[in-house]
Amino acid sequence: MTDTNMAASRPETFRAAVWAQFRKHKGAVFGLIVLGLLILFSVLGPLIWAPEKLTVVEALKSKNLGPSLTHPMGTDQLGRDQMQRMMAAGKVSLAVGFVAMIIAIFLGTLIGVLAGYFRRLDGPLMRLTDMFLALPLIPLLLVMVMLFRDDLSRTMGPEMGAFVLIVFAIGVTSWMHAARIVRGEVLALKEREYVLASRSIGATPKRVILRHILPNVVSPVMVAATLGVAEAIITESVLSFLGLGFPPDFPTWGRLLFEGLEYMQLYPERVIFPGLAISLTVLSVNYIGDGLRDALDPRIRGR
Amino acid sequence: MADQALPVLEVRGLKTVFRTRGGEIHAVNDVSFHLERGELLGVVGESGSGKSVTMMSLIRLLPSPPADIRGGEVLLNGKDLLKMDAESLRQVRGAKVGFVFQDPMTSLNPVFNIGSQIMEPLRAHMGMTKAQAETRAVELLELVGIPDARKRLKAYPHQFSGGMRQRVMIAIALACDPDVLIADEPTTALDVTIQAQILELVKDLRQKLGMSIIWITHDLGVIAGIADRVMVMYGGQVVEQAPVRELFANPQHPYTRALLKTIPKISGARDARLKVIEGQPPIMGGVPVACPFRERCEYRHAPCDSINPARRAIDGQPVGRGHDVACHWTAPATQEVAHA
Amino acid sequence: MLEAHAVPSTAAPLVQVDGLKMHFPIYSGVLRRHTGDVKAVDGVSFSIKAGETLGLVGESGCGKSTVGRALLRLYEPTAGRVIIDGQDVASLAPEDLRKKRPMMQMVFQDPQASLNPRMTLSRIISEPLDEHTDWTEAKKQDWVHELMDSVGLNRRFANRFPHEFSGGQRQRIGIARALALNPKFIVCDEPIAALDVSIQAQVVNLLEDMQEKLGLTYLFISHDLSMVRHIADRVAVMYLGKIAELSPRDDLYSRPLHPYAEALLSAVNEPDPVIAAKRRRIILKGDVPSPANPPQGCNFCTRCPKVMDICRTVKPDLIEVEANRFVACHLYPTNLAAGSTGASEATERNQQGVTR
Amino acid sequence: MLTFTLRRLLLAIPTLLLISLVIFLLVDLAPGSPASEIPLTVPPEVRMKILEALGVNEPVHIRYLLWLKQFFWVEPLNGFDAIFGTNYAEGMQRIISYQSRSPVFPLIGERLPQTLTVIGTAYLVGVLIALPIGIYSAYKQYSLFDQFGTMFAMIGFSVPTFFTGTLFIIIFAVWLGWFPTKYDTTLAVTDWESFLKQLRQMAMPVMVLGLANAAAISRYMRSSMLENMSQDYVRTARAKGLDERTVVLKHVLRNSLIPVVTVIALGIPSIFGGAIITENLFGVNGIGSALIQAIRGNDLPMVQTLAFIFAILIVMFNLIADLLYGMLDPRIRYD
Amino acid sequence: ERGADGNVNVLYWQAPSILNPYLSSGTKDVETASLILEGLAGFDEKGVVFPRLAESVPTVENGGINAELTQITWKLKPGLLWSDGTPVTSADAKFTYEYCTHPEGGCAQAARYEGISSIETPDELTVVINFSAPKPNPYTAFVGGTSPILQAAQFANCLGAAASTCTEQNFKPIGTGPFVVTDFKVNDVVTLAANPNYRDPAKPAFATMTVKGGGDAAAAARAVLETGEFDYAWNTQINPEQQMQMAAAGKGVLLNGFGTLVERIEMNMTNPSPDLPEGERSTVKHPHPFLSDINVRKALSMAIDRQILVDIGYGSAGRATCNLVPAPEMFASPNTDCIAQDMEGAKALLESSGWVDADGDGVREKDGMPLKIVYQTSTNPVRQDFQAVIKDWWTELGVEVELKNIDASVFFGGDAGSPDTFQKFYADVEMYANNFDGTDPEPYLAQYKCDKIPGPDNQWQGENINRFCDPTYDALVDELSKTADMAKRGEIAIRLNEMLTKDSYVVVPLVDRGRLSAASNTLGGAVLNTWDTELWNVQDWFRVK
Ligand SMILES: Nc1ncnc2c1ncn2[C@@H]1O[C@H](COP(=O)(O)OP(=O)(O)OP(=O)(O)O)[C@@H](O)[C@H]1O
Ligand SMILES: Nc1ncnc2c1ncn2[C@@H]1O[C@H](COP(=O)(O)OP(=O)(O)OP(=O)(O)O)[C@@H](O)[C@H]1O
Ligand SMILES: [Mg+2]
Ligand SMILES: [Mg+2]
Repeated sequence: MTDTNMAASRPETFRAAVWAQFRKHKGAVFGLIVLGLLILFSVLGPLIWAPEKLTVVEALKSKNLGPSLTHPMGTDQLGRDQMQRMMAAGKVSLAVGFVAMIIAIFLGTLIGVLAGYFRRLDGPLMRLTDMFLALPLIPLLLVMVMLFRDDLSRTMGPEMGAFVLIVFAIGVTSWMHAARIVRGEVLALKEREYVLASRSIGATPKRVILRHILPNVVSPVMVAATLGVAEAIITESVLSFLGLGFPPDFPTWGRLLFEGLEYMQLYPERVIFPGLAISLTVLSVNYIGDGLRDALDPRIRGR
Repeated sequence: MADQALPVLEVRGLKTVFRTRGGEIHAVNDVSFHLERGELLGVVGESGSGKSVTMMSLIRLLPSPPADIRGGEVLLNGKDLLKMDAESLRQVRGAKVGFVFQDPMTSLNPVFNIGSQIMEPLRAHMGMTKAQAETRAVELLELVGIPDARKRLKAYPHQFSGGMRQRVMIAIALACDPDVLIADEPTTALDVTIQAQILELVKDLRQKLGMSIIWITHDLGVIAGIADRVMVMYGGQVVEQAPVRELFANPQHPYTRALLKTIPKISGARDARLKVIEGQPPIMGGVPVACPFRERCEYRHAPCDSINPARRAIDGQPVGRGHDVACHWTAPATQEVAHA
Repeated sequence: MLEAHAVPSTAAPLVQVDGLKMHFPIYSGVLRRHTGDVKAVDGVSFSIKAGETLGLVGESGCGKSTVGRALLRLYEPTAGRVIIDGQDVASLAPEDLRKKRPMMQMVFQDPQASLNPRMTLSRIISEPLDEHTDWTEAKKQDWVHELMDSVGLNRRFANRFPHEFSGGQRQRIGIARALALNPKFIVCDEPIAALDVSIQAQVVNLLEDMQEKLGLTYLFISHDLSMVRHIADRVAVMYLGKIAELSPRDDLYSRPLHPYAEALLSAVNEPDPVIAAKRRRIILKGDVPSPANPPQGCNFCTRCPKVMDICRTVKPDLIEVEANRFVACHLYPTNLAAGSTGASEATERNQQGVTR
Repeated sequence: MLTFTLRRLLLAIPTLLLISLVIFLLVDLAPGSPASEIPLTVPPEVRMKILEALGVNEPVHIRYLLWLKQFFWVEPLNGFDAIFGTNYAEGMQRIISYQSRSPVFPLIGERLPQTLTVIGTAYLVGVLIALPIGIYSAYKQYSLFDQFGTMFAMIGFSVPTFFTGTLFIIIFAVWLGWFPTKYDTTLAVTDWESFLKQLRQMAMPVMVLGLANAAAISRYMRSSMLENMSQDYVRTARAKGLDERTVVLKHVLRNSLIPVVTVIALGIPSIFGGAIITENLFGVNGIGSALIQAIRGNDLPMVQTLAFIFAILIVMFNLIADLLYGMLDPRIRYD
Repeated sequence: ERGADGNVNVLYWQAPSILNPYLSSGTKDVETASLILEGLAGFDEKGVVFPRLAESVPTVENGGINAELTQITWKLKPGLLWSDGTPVTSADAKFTYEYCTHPEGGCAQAARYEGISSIETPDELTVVINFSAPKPNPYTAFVGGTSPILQAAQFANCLGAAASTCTEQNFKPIGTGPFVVTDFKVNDVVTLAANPNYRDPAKPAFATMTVKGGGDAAAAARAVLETGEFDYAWNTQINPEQQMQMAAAGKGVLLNGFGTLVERIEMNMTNPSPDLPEGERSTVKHPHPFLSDINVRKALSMAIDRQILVDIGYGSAGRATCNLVPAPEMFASPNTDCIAQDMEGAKALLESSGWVDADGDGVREKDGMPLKIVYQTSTNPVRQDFQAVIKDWWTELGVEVELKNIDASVFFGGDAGSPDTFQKFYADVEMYANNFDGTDPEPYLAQYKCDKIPGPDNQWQGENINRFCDPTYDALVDELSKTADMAKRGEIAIRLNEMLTKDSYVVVPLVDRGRLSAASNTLGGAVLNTWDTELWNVQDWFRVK
């Protein structure tokens, strides 16, 4: 059974193939570019854009300015350059969004897979999920902050400590949705013949899960992840609002948006820029997720 | 009703193309055939040869995009279905042409009960009241041999076995007394004993209702049992067409011949080894310029690579009416395929 | 190199199944009490000699796949013994079972569903190697290539994904995977059911070639009776979790004894209009009863055209009614079978000589 | 079905007990005490007295057991008394809010109506907007409408309600003057005029929450529709000669709604839970704002009770969603 | 004429949760309760005591207070009726005293009754209060919104532990004030109607009143100034820009008045280092490594420009101050030497006292101890702006600052288990605002006595937040408590104030914060009062036609 008209064995690697398919997805490319720009803006921006440090008095003279050449996004009520704040905020917000999402997805996938694959664990783990869903979020966060803030800020410094704490707090309180989805998916996957085939070979559950189950739950997980980034960025803003977030001189997009609210009528740009940044992030992550999902699926990739 | 002498259905030069990301797929190429009144036309061919697409093109059931019917005529009682507007076409579907699909497990809507699904076409086409439709639905279920029909109206598809579901599908297709019943591999998914039940049922129904039927399958055994005439498809084209006995007795196309040989027999001598058709089905990436079977053909010769053979009659009757074949090679007159 | 197993000529059977039962529990009630069982397999016994192919036929849902899977202990059997090559697989400890796995493998029904769509061909075929060997990557690749050669897959396909292959090719991948560890015994669970007619022959031929080359033993599950006739040496006909008839192939096809086997064979479509027109089918009425609630007497009594009163109350045993032919039916009185053991052994040996 | 329900209810009891313990401890452990409401002008001795009178200083296990008894015995008994005019519960100590020194349950009861009308309507509106968007987006996949739908949903996800709420207030209340910014919980709908007034005061909170809800549900609806659109039975329906509307709005929709309905059911507890930010912003003063006020004021009994009621609702609606799935999908049977 | 002006809509964005001020001391609760319940006397907008239920205000001059300052005699106006029509008697006052001093009651206003040895009621209209020691300021019990008179008949069964069971009473007290409660939804809305038995038949002008809660200060201001839905909004503390923008809408005005509320930075005199074992952090055992140096504290104060703080945070509702006690005038120090920022002076001061930046990292140090400060406060936009600005100044000064903000419910919660309360003070400096009740600063200043230092032994409940301890200060406080002469009292208080501020810089006052409330243009008669409740003269409110 030879096959003459098929192309020679593919030279491209897996990564190249995924990338090639990803590139075909217009939305995903758009998302990647936008997200890339946002990351550049936050990470490299401060290197390029560093308005000189003014004294308080000088700064206050130029407070609440609208966008101009010297201050492309205007200044805030203390005369701080908004663009500089947006950059600093972006670094934190993006990091929080992604790291918290990764924690949530990791936990959710882990618990979902364990519950779906091992019958015995299903009941207890699902009850645990119910419990987390039912827990009141704010007291939970308060407790976590109380228990860990000091230790963390001592070992990692106040900013890193707050970051770890917040990211962890958000991650730990938002994995439930992913867990449910993954569990449902795993229950179905478990009955697939290729899983049976793997078991007939004598594969251990660990291998079966790693090889056959996990790669096939990628697509629902991707959807959950997309939403997770958005949720994490917004939860962070609520946390800052409650005083549980970062130190006050540590701007995040959520915080800027919230602070800008007071000035919305007078200086709409104060809310437009952070709002736009959050929305763009979410939108681009969503499209990237779509593209990645397609690209990771060999059936679609092959087309 | 149209003239009794005319075929119920006449298809001329049908062409269907799928537009996909990877390019166009010419799934049906210049297919012509007809269906006489009261006749059962069997359609065989390997998977992907375009059987389903052809039949679904007839009543434009294919999703568009990606499907695009590029040309041809489909005359049902003389009226061209391809030129009809959506509303008139809707009135043909289910009323004049009944369709039975391959997989009885998924072709019924799982959330509506059997009764309402049978009654739907009755109410849509015949304007029946609920009560009338119900009476008729019971009749239909009884007709297809489902006992205790009135009670079963309330049942859901999942409460039926595969065979029963397929009967329900047939009942739906028969609901409005269509002129043509198209059955796309209706027994493939079923067990042998259930398959036997369905085949028996169809024979029965033909006697009772005198229906014209197109029966798609890739099981030559089924064809041998019920068809009047057989059309063999390959690579989106009709490669051979003949009355059933003629085809089995005197297959002309190399593909038909190979196909007949691959099948092990239930009786008679047991072959030491099964014949196989080597090679892959063609990729239908463009308008065919050569014989689609050439890669796998044991009789391949020069013209096969450059000319797509046209159908030619081999028994003197016009193409389509008697036995015709689309091949450059002429089979020797002696019967080569032996049967016990 | 793929090695041929020495086929012992005088043989204790390679596979010996005794009273295998596989019941899936049904739980119900507020406290999820165990209230019943789906008796998917309800007391099945047979044996397969080394190098032999046993065909297992029957309607969908009669328990064929369950037998196959329980044999390889993919299910935990409810009762019975499954002795494969001297060890009772049904009661092996997990680690021993793992060690045992290389010698018994399975080919699955749906070549699409049994291949992980996200793994390349070479990863799929080398999966058993990852599990059971500590070979280097290069050695594994060599072996994979060799396997691909022997099942007729071009080596260049190694990095492709399952969806890029035709059904027949996919099934070859499945077979290559099953062969990777040099098994002795392969359960083929309807390996051709999902394939196109023109491809079925390729796969069956391949299976036959492999058997010849490697001395494999097959349990060939199928509902395609003509294919089973082609490949099997002996055939077991199952109905609702039990074996209705177990006979040598030719005997069964020329003269089925059990009424169900008879009906089954009559339902097969002969691809010949002349014969088809003449033949009379036995059309069975009604549907298969639920295995959760089988009829009281003979499982087949609800549909049997030759049903007698006794069938509705007494379950018939599977007994040898003729030399080498086992039937579970009240039509065949038990005494006929008495003392026929010696004769059966003789024919059996004889038969082996004929087929192989 | 009945046994399934009973079984699940039985199972729910230990789960809920565990949840109650965790909630109780969590709330209790959280920093802050009711004293934060007391101004700094009040001297410490007085503070201590006040706290003592609230019973804050009892050991935690005693308070937990007492609270359990109150929740499961005293309060239901009180409810019984209220309905039948008996007085079995007389003299038993009810769960008392630290802030208002009055039983917690009547307070919650007082807040339910506005939460249910406003948040409930918002949920309903959200669903009613989401379904057509989801259906049409799926029907015309990749069309301009679909792209806009995606955009709308993403923005709905990414913009917090504190932002949309304030924006709406500025636009609709300050600039246009159409709607009041504060919800009047004392308004009784008696005639047409008061009904209109009620509509006007509900408009903004309902819009804010409705949009947020619509975003998520429209996504679910779309993907569910897409999945079903390519099913075989849809082709069957077309082959029967049904018109496009019937095919999509009857056959496809009915199937697609099954998972969406359960998602919607799972979201219902959030109606009872209220919406903290929106309620606060518009002065709806329902359960959500009760919760945040109680958290701010460290009113432990109130927080514990609300959180636990919420947990009960979540567990209940999980069950209801499962049952609903079974009722909508004839293939699923519980026995 | 009573009831002629229809309904008045008031917004208390922090909603009232109970209408009995003895069970909750929250401002929102006390103020709304003052619509219904009244005391014998109140404070007017200048802080002067004026009679309410009493016929006149007793003084030493008119003989109402005895010369030893141990007894005060109040006379009720004759013919006073409760809103239910029963007469008001001196027994009600005595009952109220018993109610609040019941040992199990947990009365929130117990401080108002401190020092009272007994109350006598020689006749129906006379209330005689005896003090156990001379009481220079006897206007505590029954004066102002925080200690009104309850109706004995209504609360008879609510003494002690039973207080919490009296929901009906606590929600709908019977009073003598201009309004009576018709409906009370906890933390949401109070609806009231004019008291038919109010002593002035012409008042109140409004027939009904609604007090709505919920939202935040900005939303409240908006509802009065921009949309005009409400007539009066309490405590509309918004940023100066917003003040201007909203006032420009023209539907109402912002009212402001200054009281004793001072936003200040407290310096921790003890070491809050987390390296110390728990139980020793921020205790007197370990003096602060650098804040115990007065030069550091002084330099930190000098580096702050208080006027800028006012401008960014409060606008017209604030003024720069150097005093802990900014009012009443008699008690306020004239000291203003901190108002002008002196960055150079501050730097020089540090240089000269040995705090120099030797290693060039921008942070000054001495003996290897760098000036690194943790600066905490509660979460609130203005405070965060202050933190940011002050951090800038201090950084310029060569001090490294780490900011920390804590949810108010935790910060002010006093939970001994939490590390984040302002009493625990696990930070170097912290910022908050505080004031005193009424017009007399004595108890307020007494908070800084040595024995009031919070620590593990008193469950961190002391009031001497910065752990200041000076025997001369303690002695002076004791003297104040014995001095009756008003001029003398003023002198001592000013002295005490200065000891804490300009002499030692343990307290660094920043802004004298006014009250800011909003009143609609159509509401007449609203006068902001910072000494009593804001609704003190609600009986005089009317609709401007
Ligand atoms: N939606 C589609 N998009 C692209 N190509 C399609 C689509 N549907 C069918 N095709 C192609 O059209 C060709 C004919 O398919 P068709 O379904 O008619 O085959 P068939 O003869 O019915 O096969 P089977 O026996 O498997 O049903 C195939 O090559 C298939 O790949
Ligand atoms: N895991 C399971 N739990 C419960 N019942 C099962 C399970 N697996 C199979 N069954 C039931 O056992 C019976 C036998 O199933 P099995 O799959 O063995 O049939 P089969 O003969 O292989 O059918 P097919 O030809 O369709 O593959 C069926 O009624 C099936 O519903
Ligand atoms: Mg087809
Ligand atoms: Mg099977």
